[in-house]
Amino acid sequence: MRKIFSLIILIILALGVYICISEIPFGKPGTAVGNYYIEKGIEETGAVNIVTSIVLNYRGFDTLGEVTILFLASLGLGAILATVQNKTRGVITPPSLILTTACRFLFPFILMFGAYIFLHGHLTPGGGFQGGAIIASGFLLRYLGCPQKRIRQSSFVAIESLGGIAFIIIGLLGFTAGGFFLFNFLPKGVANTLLSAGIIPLIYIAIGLKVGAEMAGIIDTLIEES
Amino acid sequence: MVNPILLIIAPLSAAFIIPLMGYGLKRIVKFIPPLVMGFNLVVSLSLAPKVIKNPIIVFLGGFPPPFGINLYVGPLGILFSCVISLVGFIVSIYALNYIKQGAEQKYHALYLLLLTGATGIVLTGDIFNLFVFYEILCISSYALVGYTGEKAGIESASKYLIQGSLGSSLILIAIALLYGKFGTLNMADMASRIDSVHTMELFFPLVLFITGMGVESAIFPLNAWLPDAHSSAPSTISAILSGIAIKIGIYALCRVIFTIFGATDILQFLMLLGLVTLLVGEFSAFSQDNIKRMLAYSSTGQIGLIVFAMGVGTQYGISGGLFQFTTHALSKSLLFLTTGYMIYRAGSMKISALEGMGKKMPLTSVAFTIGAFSLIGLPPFIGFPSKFMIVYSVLARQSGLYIVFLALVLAGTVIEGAYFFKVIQAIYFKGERKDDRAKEAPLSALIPVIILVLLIIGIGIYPKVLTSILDSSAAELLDRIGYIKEALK
Amino acid sequence: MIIIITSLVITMLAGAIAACALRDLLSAAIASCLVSLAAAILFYFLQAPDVAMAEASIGAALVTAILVIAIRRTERQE
Amino acid sequence: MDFLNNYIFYIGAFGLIFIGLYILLTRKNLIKLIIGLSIVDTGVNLLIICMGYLKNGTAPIFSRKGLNPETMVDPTPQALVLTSIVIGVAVLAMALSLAIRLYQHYGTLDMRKIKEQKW
Repeated sequence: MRKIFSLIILIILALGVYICISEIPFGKPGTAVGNYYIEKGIEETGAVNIVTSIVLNYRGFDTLGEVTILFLASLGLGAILATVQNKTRGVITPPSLILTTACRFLFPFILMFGAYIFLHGHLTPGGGFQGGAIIASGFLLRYLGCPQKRIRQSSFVAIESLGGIAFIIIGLLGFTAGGFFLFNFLPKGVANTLLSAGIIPLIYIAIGLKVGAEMAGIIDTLIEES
Repeated sequence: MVNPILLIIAPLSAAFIIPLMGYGLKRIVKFIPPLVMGFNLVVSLSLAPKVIKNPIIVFLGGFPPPFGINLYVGPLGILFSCVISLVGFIVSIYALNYIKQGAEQKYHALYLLLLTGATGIVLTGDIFNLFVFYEILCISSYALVGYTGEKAGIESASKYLIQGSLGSSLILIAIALLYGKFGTLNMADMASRIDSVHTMELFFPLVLFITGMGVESAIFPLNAWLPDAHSSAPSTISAILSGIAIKIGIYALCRVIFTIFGATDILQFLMLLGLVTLLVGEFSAFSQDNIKRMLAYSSTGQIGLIVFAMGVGTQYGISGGLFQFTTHALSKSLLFLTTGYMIYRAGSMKISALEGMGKKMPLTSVAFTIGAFSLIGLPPFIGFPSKFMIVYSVLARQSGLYIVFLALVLAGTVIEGAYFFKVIQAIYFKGERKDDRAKEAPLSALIPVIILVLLIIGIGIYPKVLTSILDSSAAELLDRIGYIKEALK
Repeated sequence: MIIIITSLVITMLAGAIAACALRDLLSAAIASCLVSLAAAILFYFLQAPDVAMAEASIGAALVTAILVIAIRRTERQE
Repeated sequence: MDFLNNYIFYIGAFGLIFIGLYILLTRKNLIKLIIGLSIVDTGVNLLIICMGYLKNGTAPIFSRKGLNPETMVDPTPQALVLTSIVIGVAVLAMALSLAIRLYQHYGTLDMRKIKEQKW
């Protein structure tokens, strides 16, 4: 009964979608807004990667909201799981020596790779979110490989808050310098070099560290006592 | 002049700072929300007179729309932002002594983030930015409903989360389809490219928007989560969710229907939807014996009334709807705040457990009665002028169908009166309390209650203070061309 | 080219159907990981390398990890 | 072939959305519902990216000289999807933490059996 009912709903939805989609051809020429970004992006923001210039400059306020949502998730997660009573720890087979050594060996390299990704966000694909996720996966590996070594939750929390505050402070500096929140007030530099694009690398460093700490914190909270 | 961006940045940065204060400044964390919300209230009030004359457009990052994100601070946005910061301020004073269980610091941070999301939604002029703030609002509501970690809270939070995120996915699909069609995300730019919604391919995104935002604003077939979520959370959270969060869904809905689509053809459908929501809410509230569930269902009914008033579609009707929004925000938070300590002292949420409270907690009981009278729409309180405006605007349409609708709305009001009188009777005229546990609420809880009572009576006696802002807000919603011109200037 | 893309889409949809049909939650989580992975490659073909990277590192790796951790803390069978 | 060229990505995107919605409508296990949500999210992301695709276009990165700006795909949807992916993972993490707590209280994740509150 339930299945038939949901199938009927889905068929109605599919009809609406078909009517809607048939008006939007696939692979059509770009839009006015998108063309403007491609033409003026380097000149106005200094970033070679146009997606980065949109994420951090043209639509930087969205990114602030996005960072807030991640912060919110880790806060909410901590609040919901905070008062979980300590269960008796199940018997975990300790990881073998090879695994532990490999994890220890790989961990700094993963961190370095993540840092590279978010430092070069304005030049190559990638950025703060991707880099942060890679850093967090490094922490995940560490938890799997050396489960007895834990990083203190409070240090994650501190990095999260500081990252968010750094983002807002950069935005407010732009406000005092140029009259607009998140204004790109630093010199744009020569395109396609590491030290270019004004505030973009600074914000990406803050976001990268923040996202890395947040995701690692989420994994840490979830994995606790399991 | 203060830049309106501070209305969003101030609570956001406070929320970021709170976790850092865990290292020794724990005592003062709870004073941050009242401080920030007081600041927001002052800023909103100081902006209001300017905004009524000319809306303020703020470019973010220095890029003009449609290339950058803009804030459109019109009378409607400022009205909502004033009410949000007022209710947020009052509820946060109440929370000073009330919130003791669970993770206290996280509660305050989540509370500030919820208000940030609400303020962001009402001020932004970009549809995707609206979606981002909408998600902030939704996720912080899920977290606040479940943050105590108790059985009922967790259960209703998970149901709320599944339905809410389904709704936001639908909104995102609608945004994607609109972007594919028009190639822009700015609401004014999008509105200037939409001529009519008669064509099917625009009708479908509109339906998706109504469904998605209907979940958050609890319009009838989508309101299953509301009674659970609002009744299982602590009273301060119920107050803020009922007083603000669901109303923001209605704001988003009105913005989409009136400003972006200009869909005046579907207004009768909206009226019908509001009417059904009202009747369902009031009838369900009538059959409850748990006071918080009763208040939650009554919120559904009031949402129905607001949607109904919005559907009238005339300037007077929309002003009435916005006035009713203010009424409900003040009265319902008053009701939840007063019941908070009554339940705490009685130890149970059953209406029968509140018998005899009138003698033990006189001030709180009187405040509860005032809130209930105001919601029903009795004269010296704020509910009277707002309900009067709605009734008058419907009569002004002079159509037989509208009169029938109005009769049903008034029948809903009668039911509302019946269940509130049931509670008032239980508080004052039934039973005797022998136990000593029931005593008056502490001062930090009485001050916000008294502020709310004064506001309710004050605006009720002199409703003209709100007239100018209500009228210009309604004009902003109806005047689509003016909005487009101002925003893309 | 179109053949590769078509087979990727088919893989992706098959992964989604498997996630719907499988009773074992752990298998369903892995199937949803497959969906994300195929979607990441499709993003690459759609000329969105940034998104492909984000989907691969967040959608495929981290989401699956936290799903598996959560399944470990609850129950495995539907 | 022409049909495939034009519609294959749309089929993939909406296929994911519909399968996800089907899971959400018919399944009762909370973790299964969460998996359904993440599948819907992926589908929506694919749809948004499709909206900005340009046939035979290149990625919107001026990594070397001589790239033609006219043949670049629209970068705006990519920025939106980056936001949307992160929102998705945040919702997912919240939902899973609720599921863990729910399991501790009730010993099951079947939403049919969890009916302490009336719907």
